[in-house]
Amino acid sequence: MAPRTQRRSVALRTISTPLILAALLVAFALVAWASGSRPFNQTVIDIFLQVIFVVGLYVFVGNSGVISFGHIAFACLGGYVAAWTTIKPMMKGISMPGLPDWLMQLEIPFWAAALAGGAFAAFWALVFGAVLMRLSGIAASIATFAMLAMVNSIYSNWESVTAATSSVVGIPILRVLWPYLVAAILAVFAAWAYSISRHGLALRAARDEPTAAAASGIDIPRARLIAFVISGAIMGAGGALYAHSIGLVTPDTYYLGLTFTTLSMLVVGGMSSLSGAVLGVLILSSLIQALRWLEAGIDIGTTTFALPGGVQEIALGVVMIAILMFRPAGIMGNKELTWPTGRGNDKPGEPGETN
Amino acid sequence: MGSVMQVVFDAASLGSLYALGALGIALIFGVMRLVNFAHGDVIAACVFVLLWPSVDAVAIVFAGNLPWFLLVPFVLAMGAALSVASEVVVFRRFRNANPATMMIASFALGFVIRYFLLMLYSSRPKSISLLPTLSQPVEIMGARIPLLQVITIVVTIGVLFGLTSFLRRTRFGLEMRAAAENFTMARVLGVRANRVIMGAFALSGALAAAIALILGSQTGTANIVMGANVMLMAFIATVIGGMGSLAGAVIAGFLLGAIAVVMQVILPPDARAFRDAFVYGAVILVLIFRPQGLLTARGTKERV
Amino acid sequence: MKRVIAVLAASTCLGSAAFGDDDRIVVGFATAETGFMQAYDKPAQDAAMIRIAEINEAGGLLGKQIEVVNADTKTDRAEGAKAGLSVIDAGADIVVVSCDYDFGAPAALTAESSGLISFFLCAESIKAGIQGVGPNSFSASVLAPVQGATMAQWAYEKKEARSFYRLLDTWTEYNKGICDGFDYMLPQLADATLVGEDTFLNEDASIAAQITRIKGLPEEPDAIMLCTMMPGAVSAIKQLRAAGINSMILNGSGVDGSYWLSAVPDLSNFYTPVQGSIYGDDPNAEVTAFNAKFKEATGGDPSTQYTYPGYVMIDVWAKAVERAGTTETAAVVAELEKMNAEPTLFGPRTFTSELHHQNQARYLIVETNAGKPGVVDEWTISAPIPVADLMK
Amino acid sequence: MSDLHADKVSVAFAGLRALSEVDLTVSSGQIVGLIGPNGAGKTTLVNVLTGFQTPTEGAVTLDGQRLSGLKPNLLRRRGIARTFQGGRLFRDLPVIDNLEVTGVGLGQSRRAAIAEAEAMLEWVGIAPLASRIAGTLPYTDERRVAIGRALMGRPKYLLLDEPAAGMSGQEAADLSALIRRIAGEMGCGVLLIEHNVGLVLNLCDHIVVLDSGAVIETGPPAQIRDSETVRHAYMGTATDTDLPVLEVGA
Repeated sequence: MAPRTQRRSVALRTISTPLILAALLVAFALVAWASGSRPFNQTVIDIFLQVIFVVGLYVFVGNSGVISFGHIAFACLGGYVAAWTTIKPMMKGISMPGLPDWLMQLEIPFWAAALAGGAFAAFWALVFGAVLMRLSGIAASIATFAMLAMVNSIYSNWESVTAATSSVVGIPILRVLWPYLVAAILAVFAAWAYSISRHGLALRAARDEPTAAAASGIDIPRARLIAFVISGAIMGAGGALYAHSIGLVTPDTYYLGLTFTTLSMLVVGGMSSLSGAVLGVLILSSLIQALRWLEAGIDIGTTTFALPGGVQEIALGVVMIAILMFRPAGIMGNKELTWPTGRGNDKPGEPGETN
Repeated sequence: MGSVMQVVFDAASLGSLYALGALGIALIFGVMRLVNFAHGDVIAACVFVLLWPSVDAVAIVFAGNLPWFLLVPFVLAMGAALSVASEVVVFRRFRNANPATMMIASFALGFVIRYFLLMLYSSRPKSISLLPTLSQPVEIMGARIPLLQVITIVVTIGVLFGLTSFLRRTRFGLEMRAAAENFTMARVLGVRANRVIMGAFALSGALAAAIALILGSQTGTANIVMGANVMLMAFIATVIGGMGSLAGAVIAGFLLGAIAVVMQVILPPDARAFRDAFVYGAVILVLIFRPQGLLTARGTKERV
Repeated sequence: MKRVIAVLAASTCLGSAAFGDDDRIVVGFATAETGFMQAYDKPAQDAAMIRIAEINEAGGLLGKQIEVVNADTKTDRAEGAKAGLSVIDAGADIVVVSCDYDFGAPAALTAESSGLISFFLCAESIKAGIQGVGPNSFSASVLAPVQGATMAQWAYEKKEARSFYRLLDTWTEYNKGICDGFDYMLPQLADATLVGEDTFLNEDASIAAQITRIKGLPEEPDAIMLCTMMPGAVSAIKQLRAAGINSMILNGSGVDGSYWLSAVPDLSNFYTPVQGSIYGDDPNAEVTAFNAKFKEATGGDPSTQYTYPGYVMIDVWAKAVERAGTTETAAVVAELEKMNAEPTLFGPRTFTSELHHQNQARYLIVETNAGKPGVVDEWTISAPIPVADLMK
Repeated sequence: MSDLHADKVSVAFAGLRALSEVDLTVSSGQIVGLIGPNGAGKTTLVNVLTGFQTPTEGAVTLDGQRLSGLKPNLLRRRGIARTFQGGRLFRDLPVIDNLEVTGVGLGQSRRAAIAEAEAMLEWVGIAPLASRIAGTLPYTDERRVAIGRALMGRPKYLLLDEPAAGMSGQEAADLSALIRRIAGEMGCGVLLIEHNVGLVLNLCDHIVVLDSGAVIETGPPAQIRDSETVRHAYMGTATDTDLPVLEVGA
């Protein structure tokens, strides 16, 4: 019995997963840096933003098992916080005259806007979550979608504060790769830390066996709410950074398109695995990029080979279906990436360990 | 009196559209536990079969020129065929997958259909003149309403009655109802799973085609994203109706249509733009108070 | 941190390499080659290519041939930013961006931050210019409010319309712009009244409730100001007529074209402002000649008036470059801002240091009668819409 | 003396009465048996006592305090634990984590929960299984894990839903010993639902017999053993009852 009491702490046993994932992200960043191409750099920035979104989504969806169609609403909230807090006061006065005075005068750096975006989104996640987390299954999914649609409808029409459907420009553009890399790595570590926390463990137990979890003293709505707020914060920060990556926000950017992209990446990667969330982004994004290059045309010898327009999307859809056919639980299933020699094959469903 | 009747007709015709959509979603959900996101794209595809593939701004009419008694069955058959094909090619391989996986697979399939249409027809919305005689106003009980609205309502009621008696009276319908309630049990009892599922897909596809015909003649437009909105509303109706309950889906569809129309009527001008926020707020309220849906399908509540 | 600086330095070097290249003049198109914006971008871009070909045939610009580089925005904002960077890295001297403000802005912002001129192919929001993207950004089209104001004043003066109904599709900024112009003009028309207003959404499957409200009026309004765009416009028009409402319908330029008229057979009493006529009846014969040239180059007639701004854009930019004697941004912008009623094939164009857009323009009025569109009149609003009113 | 009490509890499902005016009391350190034929309403009563089912009429009280209406997780925090017929272990998690989940569910940190879980596995006698994935365990071990999980945080009451189903005589005897220790060493009040009537008669201080949702007999084992009512209503024939009694008694 002696070895039992000397188990390494959960954090030590599972730390390899976020480290490997961070290393992967760093590798992507170095490739982009080495290439020196600005469009490619921007592509990798996009990938990092997707990583933030999908990891944020994973925190809730992966641990609770409840599919959320609503998380992009938090990205929207965060994106507009970036607009409210970083655009020059004069420009804000023109595009969003209804802002309160203190906000109108505010001009903060991008990282502070990301934090504020995360906090604002977390606050609304708490408000919405307090109502929605009592629901389960598909009713919960639809309720989260209704939340997204509500946020979208409000932001698309609240002329004086969000400039309605019009693009709000003037957000300082940040075209350097590293802040996005840092943010993506932070998101990965935040998700990992949540997963191994007691709240994460309780929520995963409730996901697999809700009845027994309730009989174990777990307050399921509360456990879900905690995950909802944390993932809302990550999405909010990601939404703010997204605004800085292209320099503008519109409600439309944060709606169905992004919702389905992020959900697809999560499910294809493996819904209940942090590694799956990150790999889903990296693999699908790389695939999309490769198809785009093909579509733009590449020279093979003297002939140019190019795919006709639309083929890229069709191919993407077909590949997604094929992956799900052969791996219905996603590329990673519920496994995590770990050191190949690592012990600890005793805890699946928890980052850092394999079955 | 006339204006009240008018609102009732407006609500009923929009509700009909959502109810038909919800029925198409609920049928497949019943037998497969699949939320079919490709449904909206099947609707769009059904409109485009009327046109000859071309990327020009002007639509080249193809089947759209047929007389109505050929055109309607043709479109219904195309919808059913496309839907069944999606079952055979894709969904059959997902019978044992979890709902999230199926949902994303259906979304990916919808994506493929949409971009296939884009390749053939371009993304530019095209105008079509579908059943133009329906665009005439008629007078009913003091309300002057477009003939199409009346036909939409009548068709929906007809479809509901037809489907009900089909499910009640025929052996096939019985099998389908049994499967919707408890698929594993139904299989044990000898229900032919493939046949039932294909039947559900065929019916669902035909319903999508019916929506396509209504939408097409109402809006005069063929647009590759035209099914998305109805699909979303139908999906919501299916859930608040009680997943798996066909009657619930229909009732909820009508309810959603009514909420949307009534909001448009009663909200002050400044708030009207926020109509959808109110509609979705109402959806959340319904879910909070009836998380199992308006009509709970038997066997969906988990037992301890 | 050092690495961050290194990257910054590296990207700046790249940028200046592009600026320093003086042997050629490059027009960069960061426009949609796929996705739904393609339908709007391609015709305007084709028209721009025609003007570029004309200039090159006539000996080029500043004695150099104009080269073209393309990057696809895929009708996606994030891709738009990338496309902007791509054409800038390929040495573009001017970045031409998508027709729509929302979809063109990301690429225009990259141009702005690289100190380059950006030109929207046909955006009609004031933000597609100084007030939004920045001091080096222009649009080749006319502001949407001018369209709404033009139609209101013309209908009042020429058609004796007195009672107006305002039906707004809140989907886009463009739609709201049309109604803003209408709102600006209406109070200036003595004894004209707004008898009601309503909103809808472009994607609404049915606008029956909105129609019921119109029918609830004691009298059918003389004119309905319909602020919407494709594809919802067809649906709204069809449903209005199907409900038996026969008021004249006033629109923005977004509904120009005959390609959709089959959906509303025998449409009448329907009016649209256009910069030039695609129907072969433009009062300016050169427009008809351009239409022929367009057909020769692309194999089809222009399908809407949004083809024309692309031609105007290259035209005015090339003139400014010629006058400045350089493609250097500040000099070209200065020359553009000197243009006052500069004649172009599609009406005079004015740019000032306050506004890189047209707040007054000559419009042809196209009436559709029994399903046949044709030019019936031309109208220029009596005074430019003040910038302050445009910024509301 | 503290007790868990069902006070005239009735439950109706869509007009059907699953329980009618059932009275039942479990006190600290006491082992109460709940027996009755299939469909008698035993599990429904456990569900009522643990918050999974709200009684249509009547109430559940703990030391005189009314509990009905509270959610299961709150009742668990008040010290009322249960096991399930189907086991309902967290199948993908290792055994130790199954226990740990209850620890964190009760508000412990993971570190504290792991420490208690390890001690608890030792106490229940299944420490070597700690790293096994719960879903791969044999039947008997599953029951012990479930009991261990329910004992985390030292509940005041433990409701066991058919813990001995499918066990051999020896296994059932080991289980009996464990249940005695739970009542004796932990001072936990135990409510035992069991089909193995012999085990119940042998182990319990007090027995309640349910039939068709109503209490038909209650009293010490000797009284139940001799009750004609029970014999008649519950077993149908006398011979069936004797078998298990003899088996365990031997």
